Amino acid sequence: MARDGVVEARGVGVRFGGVSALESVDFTLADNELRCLIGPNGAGKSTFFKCLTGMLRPTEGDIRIRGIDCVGAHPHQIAGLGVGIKTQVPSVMNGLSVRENIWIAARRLNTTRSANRIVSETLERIGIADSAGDLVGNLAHGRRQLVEFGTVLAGNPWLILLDEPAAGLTADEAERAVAVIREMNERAAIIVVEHDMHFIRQLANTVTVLHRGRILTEGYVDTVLRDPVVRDVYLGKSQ
Amino acid sequence: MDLAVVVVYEILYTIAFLALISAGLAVVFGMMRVVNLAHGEFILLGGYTAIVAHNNLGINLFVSMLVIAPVVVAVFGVVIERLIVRFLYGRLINTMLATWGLSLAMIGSFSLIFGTTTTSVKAPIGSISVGAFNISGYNIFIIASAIGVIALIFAILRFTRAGLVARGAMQNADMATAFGYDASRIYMATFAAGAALAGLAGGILAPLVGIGPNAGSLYIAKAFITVISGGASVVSGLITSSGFFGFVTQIVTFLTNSVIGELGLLVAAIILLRLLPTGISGRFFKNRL
Amino acid sequence: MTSRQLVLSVVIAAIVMFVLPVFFDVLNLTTYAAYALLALSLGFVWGYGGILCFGQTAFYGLGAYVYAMTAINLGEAWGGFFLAILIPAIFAAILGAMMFYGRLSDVYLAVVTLVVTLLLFRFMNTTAGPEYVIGEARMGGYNGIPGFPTLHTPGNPDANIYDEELYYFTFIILFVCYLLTRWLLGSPFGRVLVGLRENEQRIELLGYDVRARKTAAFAFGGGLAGLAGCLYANAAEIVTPELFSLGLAAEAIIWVIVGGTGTLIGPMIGAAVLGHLKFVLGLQSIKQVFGKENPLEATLVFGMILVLFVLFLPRGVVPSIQGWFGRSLVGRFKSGSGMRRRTRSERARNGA
Amino acid sequence: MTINRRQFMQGATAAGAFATIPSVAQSADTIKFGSILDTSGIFEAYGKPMEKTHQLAVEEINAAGGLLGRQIEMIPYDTQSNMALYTQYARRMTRRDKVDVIHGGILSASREAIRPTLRKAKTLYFYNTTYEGGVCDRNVFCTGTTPAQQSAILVPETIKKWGKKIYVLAADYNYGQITTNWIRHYAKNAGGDVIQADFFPLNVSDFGSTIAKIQKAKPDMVMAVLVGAAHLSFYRQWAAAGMNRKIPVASTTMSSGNDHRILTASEGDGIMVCQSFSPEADIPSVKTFLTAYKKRFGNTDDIHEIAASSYDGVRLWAEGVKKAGTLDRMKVIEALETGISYTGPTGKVTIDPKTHHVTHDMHLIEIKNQKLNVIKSYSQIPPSDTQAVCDLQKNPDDTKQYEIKI
Repeated sequence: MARDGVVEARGVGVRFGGVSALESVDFTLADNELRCLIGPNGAGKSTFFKCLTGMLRPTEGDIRIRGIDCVGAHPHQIAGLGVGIKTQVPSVMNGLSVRENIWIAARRLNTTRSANRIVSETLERIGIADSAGDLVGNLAHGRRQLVEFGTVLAGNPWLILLDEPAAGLTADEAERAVAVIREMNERAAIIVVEHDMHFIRQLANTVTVLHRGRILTEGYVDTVLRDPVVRDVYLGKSQ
Repeated sequence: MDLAVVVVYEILYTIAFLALISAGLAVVFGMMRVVNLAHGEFILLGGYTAIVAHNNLGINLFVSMLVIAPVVVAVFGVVIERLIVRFLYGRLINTMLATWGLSLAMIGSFSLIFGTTTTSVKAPIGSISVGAFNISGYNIFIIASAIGVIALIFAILRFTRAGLVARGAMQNADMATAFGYDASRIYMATFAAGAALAGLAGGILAPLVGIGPNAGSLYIAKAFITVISGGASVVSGLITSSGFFGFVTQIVTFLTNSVIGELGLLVAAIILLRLLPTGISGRFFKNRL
Repeated sequence: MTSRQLVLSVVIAAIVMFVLPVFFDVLNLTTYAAYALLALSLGFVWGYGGILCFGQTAFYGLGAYVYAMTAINLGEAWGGFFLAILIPAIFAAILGAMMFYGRLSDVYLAVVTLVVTLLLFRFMNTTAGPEYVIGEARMGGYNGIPGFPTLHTPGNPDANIYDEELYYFTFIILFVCYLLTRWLLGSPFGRVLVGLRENEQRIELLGYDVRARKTAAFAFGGGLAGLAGCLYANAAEIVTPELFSLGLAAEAIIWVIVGGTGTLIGPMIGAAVLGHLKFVLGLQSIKQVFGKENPLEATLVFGMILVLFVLFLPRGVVPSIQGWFGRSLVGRFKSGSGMRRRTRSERARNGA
Repeated sequence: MTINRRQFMQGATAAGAFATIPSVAQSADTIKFGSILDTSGIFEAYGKPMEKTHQLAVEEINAAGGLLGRQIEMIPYDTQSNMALYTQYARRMTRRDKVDVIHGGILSASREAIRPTLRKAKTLYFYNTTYEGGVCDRNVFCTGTTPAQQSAILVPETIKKWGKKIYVLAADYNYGQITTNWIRHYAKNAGGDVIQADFFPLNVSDFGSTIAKIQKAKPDMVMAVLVGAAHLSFYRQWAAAGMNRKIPVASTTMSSGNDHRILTASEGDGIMVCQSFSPEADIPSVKTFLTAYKKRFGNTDDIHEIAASSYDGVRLWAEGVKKAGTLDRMKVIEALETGISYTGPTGKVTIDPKTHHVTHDMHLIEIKNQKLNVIKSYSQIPPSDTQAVCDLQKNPDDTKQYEIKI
C-alpha cells in the first residue's frame, strides 16, 4: 500500500449498542500537516480521537499510522511509535513536580543523561522553567495544560494528537498554546480536536468538519466557516 | 427423585442465603458506590438484637427478627453514617478502610459484651419430609424472605417517589439538590436502608447458624464477592450473582464436600471477575435496576 | 540516594538495631522486623505503585510455607530461603498479570487479592489429611507445620541462627530490603512507577506499557512479602494457615495507613509499633489490670485506630511529621501522596 | 495475688512503660509453673475452666505447705486461640521466665506446635486433654483420654445400641483425622462400618447440605468429632431438620466444651458420649473436687472433662516432684515413670511408664436434660492404642506421634 499520509483512516465506524457514533470516516493526514477536527457536541470528534489513540477500538474500518495497522493496538503501543497524545482533561501527574512529569516522558526513549538535558530544553521551550520544582497539582489549570504540552514535546514525537488543547485556557494562555502548537508543527504532523472557533481561527489551517458521525466537509478554515451548511450545523442546534 | 428435590431445595436455599446477606451491601454499593466492610458485623448486630429481644426480653421471635433487628441496625447505621461514612463519600478506598476498622471495633465490642461463644435461639419452624428425606422447614422461610426482600427493594426503587429521588440523587447529587432535595439526607436514608437489610438478614439467620463475634467475616467475604461480582445494578446484579454462586457452590458441594464447595465459590469469583471486570450487571444489565 | 545519605542511614539503622534489644525482648523484635518487611512490601505496592492489595498476606503466607516445606525436604535452610522469595514473586507476577492485563482496578483488584488470600487460607485449612504432602513435608491443615529446620550458618545445618543472632540477621535483611526498595524507586523504573500511581493514563499515553510495569512492581512486592514470611517462620518456628487470615490482612493495611502511605519508613515503623501494641494488649497482665472485662480488647483498639486514622490522619504519621518538619531522609519521591491519591480516586469517581 | 502483680510488672517492662525491674529475690525460691491455654477466642469455653483448675490445684498445694517446702508460682499465658502464639509464648516461658514445668495446650495442633520447642529447651511438658493418642515423647506426659479409652468403648456400645452403619463428621485437623481412623478401626472390630467421613475446617458453621447428604447415605448413626464454637451449629441444624428424632448421634467431643449446656435440652437429648468425668457421677472424689471448685469460683457450671484432667495433671506432676525430691527434669520424669497414681475428679489415674499416658476410669454417658447421665462405668482402662506402638523404656529418644494405619 502506497504511503501517502502519516495517518490513513478508511471507513472507520464505531457503534455503541445500536447507536452509531462514527460512520465510514475516511481521513488522511499528510507529513507535517496541521489539521483541526471540528464539529458540534456529539459530532464524533472525541470518538474518532479515541480510535486514533487506541483508547477505543473501532467496530469497523482501518486505521494506519505511517502504514502500520493500528486497529486494536493499545495506547502505549501507539505512543510508542513516536506519537504524542494530549487528552481533553489535563492528564498530568499531580503528585510530582513539573520537572519529574517531563522527565518521565523524556526518559522513555532516552538514557537518564540525555533525558535530563531534554527536560531542561523542554522547560525552556514551553516557558515554565520558573516552576520546575513545583508540584503540578498546585499549579493553575492553564499551567497544567502547558505541563502536559511539555510531556508531549519531551517525547520528540513526529505525530501529535491534541484533544481540546484550548479548553479552560485564558486568552493569554491560548495564544501561548497556539505558539507552542505552531512550533511543534515544524517537526511533527498534528491533529487538533477543537471546539473553540476563535482558537481555530488563530491556528488558521485546514479543518475537517464532523457532523453526526460523518465527515461533512474539509477545507481551509475561512472557506469552511463561511459554508452555510457548516454554519447551520453549528448554529442550528436543533439536533 | 426425592434426592433431586432435596438438591434443588438446597441450591435455592444457598441462593437465598447469599441474596439475604448481600442485599444490604448491594443497596449501599449499587446506589452510593460505598463498600461497607462492616456489613458482616451489621448482620451480627441484627442477630444479637433478635436473640436478646427474644431470649431476654421475651418478645415474639418473628417480631424480634423481622421488626426489631432491622430497626435497631438501621438506627445504628444512621449513627455510623453521620459519624464516619459521610465524611468519606466519593473516596471508595477510604470508606472501605474506615468500615474495615469499624468491623474490627465491632468484633472487639461483641466479644466484650456477649463473650466469644456462639449464642442462638431455637428455629421456630419444624422440619418437613420430602419422601425419605427430612429438610429444615425454616429454610423455606429463608427462601421466602429472600424473595420478599428482593421484591421489596425492586418495588421501592421502581415504584415509589423515595426510590425515584434516591436513584436520581445517586446519578447526580447536584441535580437533586437543585430540585430541592437534600442529598445528604438521601445518602443517610440509603445507608440506613442498607443497614436495615443487614439487620434483617442477621435476625432471620440467627436461629439457623448461631451468632458469635467472629462470624461476621464469613458473611462479609461472601457478600462482598457476591455484590462486587454482581456489579452496580442493585436488583439484577444481586439476583444473577447470588444465583450463579449459589448454584456453583451447592453443585460442587454435592459432588465433593462443603469445603471444596466454598473453594469453588472463590475460584468462580476470580474467573468471573477476570472475564467480566465490571461484574455481571456491568456487562449485561447496564444502567438498569 | 547520595552516598552521604547512605552512610547516614546505615549509622541510624545500626544504632536502632543495637538499642532496641535493651528495651525489648529479642524474640518479639525478630517478629516485628518480619512484620516490618511485610509492611514495607505493602507500602511499596500500595504507596508507590498505587495498587491497593488487600491480600498481601497471600505472598507472606506463601513465603512461610514454601520455606518450611523446602527446609523439611532439604534438611537445611538456604534453599528454602531463596525459594521463599522466588515462588511468591512468581505467583505475584502471574496473579498481577492476570489482574492488570484484565484491566481490573480499585475495588475489583482489592476483591481479587482478598479472595486469593482467603482461598489460600481455606485451602491450607483443608490439608490436614495424609494425602497432602510434598516430598516429606505434610502440609498439616489447621495445625500448620511445626519443627522445620531453621536458619543456620551456610553449609552447616547444625549451627542454628538463634535468638539474638536471628534478630540481627532479620534486622539486617530488613534494612537491605529497605535500601533495595529505595534504590529501585530512585531508578527510572521507580520514577515511572510513581508517575503511574499519579496518572495511569498519562503514563500509558507517553508510551509506557502500564500493565507490564504494574505486574513487575507487584512481583517485586510479592517477593519482599515472601521473604518476610520466611523470616517470620524462622522467628515463630511454626507456620499455620493463620498467616493467610483476614485478620492479618487487615493488620497489614492498618500498619501501612498508620505509618503512612507514600513513604517506606512509615509502614515499617507502623508495623513494629502496632505489632508491639498487639502483643502488650494480649498479655495476661494487661487483662488482669482491667479485670475480666478488658476494655482494651486488641481487635477493638485496632479497629478504632484504623477508623480514626482514615478520618483524621489519612496520610499516616510519618508523612504528617515530615509535613511539619519539611523534607527529611525519606527520598525524593515521597511527597505526601496519601492526600494526592485521594484526589485521584475522586477524579475516578467523577469520571464514572 | 502475687501472680497478678508479677505479671503486671512483666507486661509493664515489656511495654517499656517503666524501667524498674521486678524484685527477683522473692520469686527465685518459688517453683515456676507455666500454664499455656486459650482463655480467649473461639476455644475460650475449653480453656477458661482449665486455667481455673490449674489455679485451684496450685493454690491447694500451696495451702498445704507447697512442694519441697517451696511455694508454687503460676505463670499463665493466654494464647488467644491462635496456634502461632503457642510457640512464641512457649519460648518466652522457657527462655525468659525459666519455668520448671509447662501444663497446657488444648487442641492437638497447639501441642504439636510447642512439643519440639519444649523438648529442645528441656522443659517438662504436661498435655492434659482428650486427644487422638500416639504421642511418644519422654519429655511429655499426656494425662487425657485416648481413643482406646474413649472410642473403644463408645463405638461398640453405640453400634450395639443403634446399628452398624456410621457416618463420621470430624474437625479437619490432626485430632479429627486420626480419631476418625480410630473410629474406623473400632467399628470394624465391632462388626460395624464407617460408610462416610466428612471433614470440616473449624470455622464452618453451615451444615445444611451435609445434613442432606447424611440422609441420602442413610446411616444408623452419626459420630460427631466436631470441635469449637462454629461446629456447634451442626447440632442445632440437625435438630431443626428434625433429624435428632430419626438418626441418633454420638460424639467424642460434645461435652468437652460444655456444649450440652449451650444447646437446648431438646437439641442435646439422646446424644451419647464417653468420658472420664461427669459432674453428675456419684463418686466421692468427684464430689470433693466439685465442692472445692465451687468454693473457689462460685459455681461449677463451666467445669468439664478436660478441666478435670488438667487438675489431675497438676496433681500427678506434684506427686512426681515429691517423689523425686527435686525439680531436676530427668529425676522428675524417672519418678513419674515409677507408675505414680492419684485419685481425683476423674477417679484413679495411674501413669503408664512405657507411654507416659494414663490409665483412666471411663463412663458411657447419655445426655439428658443438659446433664451427663452415666449409663455404665468401666474401671481402669489402659491407653492400649499408644501402648501398641510406643515404648519409651526401650526407645527413650523417640519423639514421634504415631498414627494408626488403616
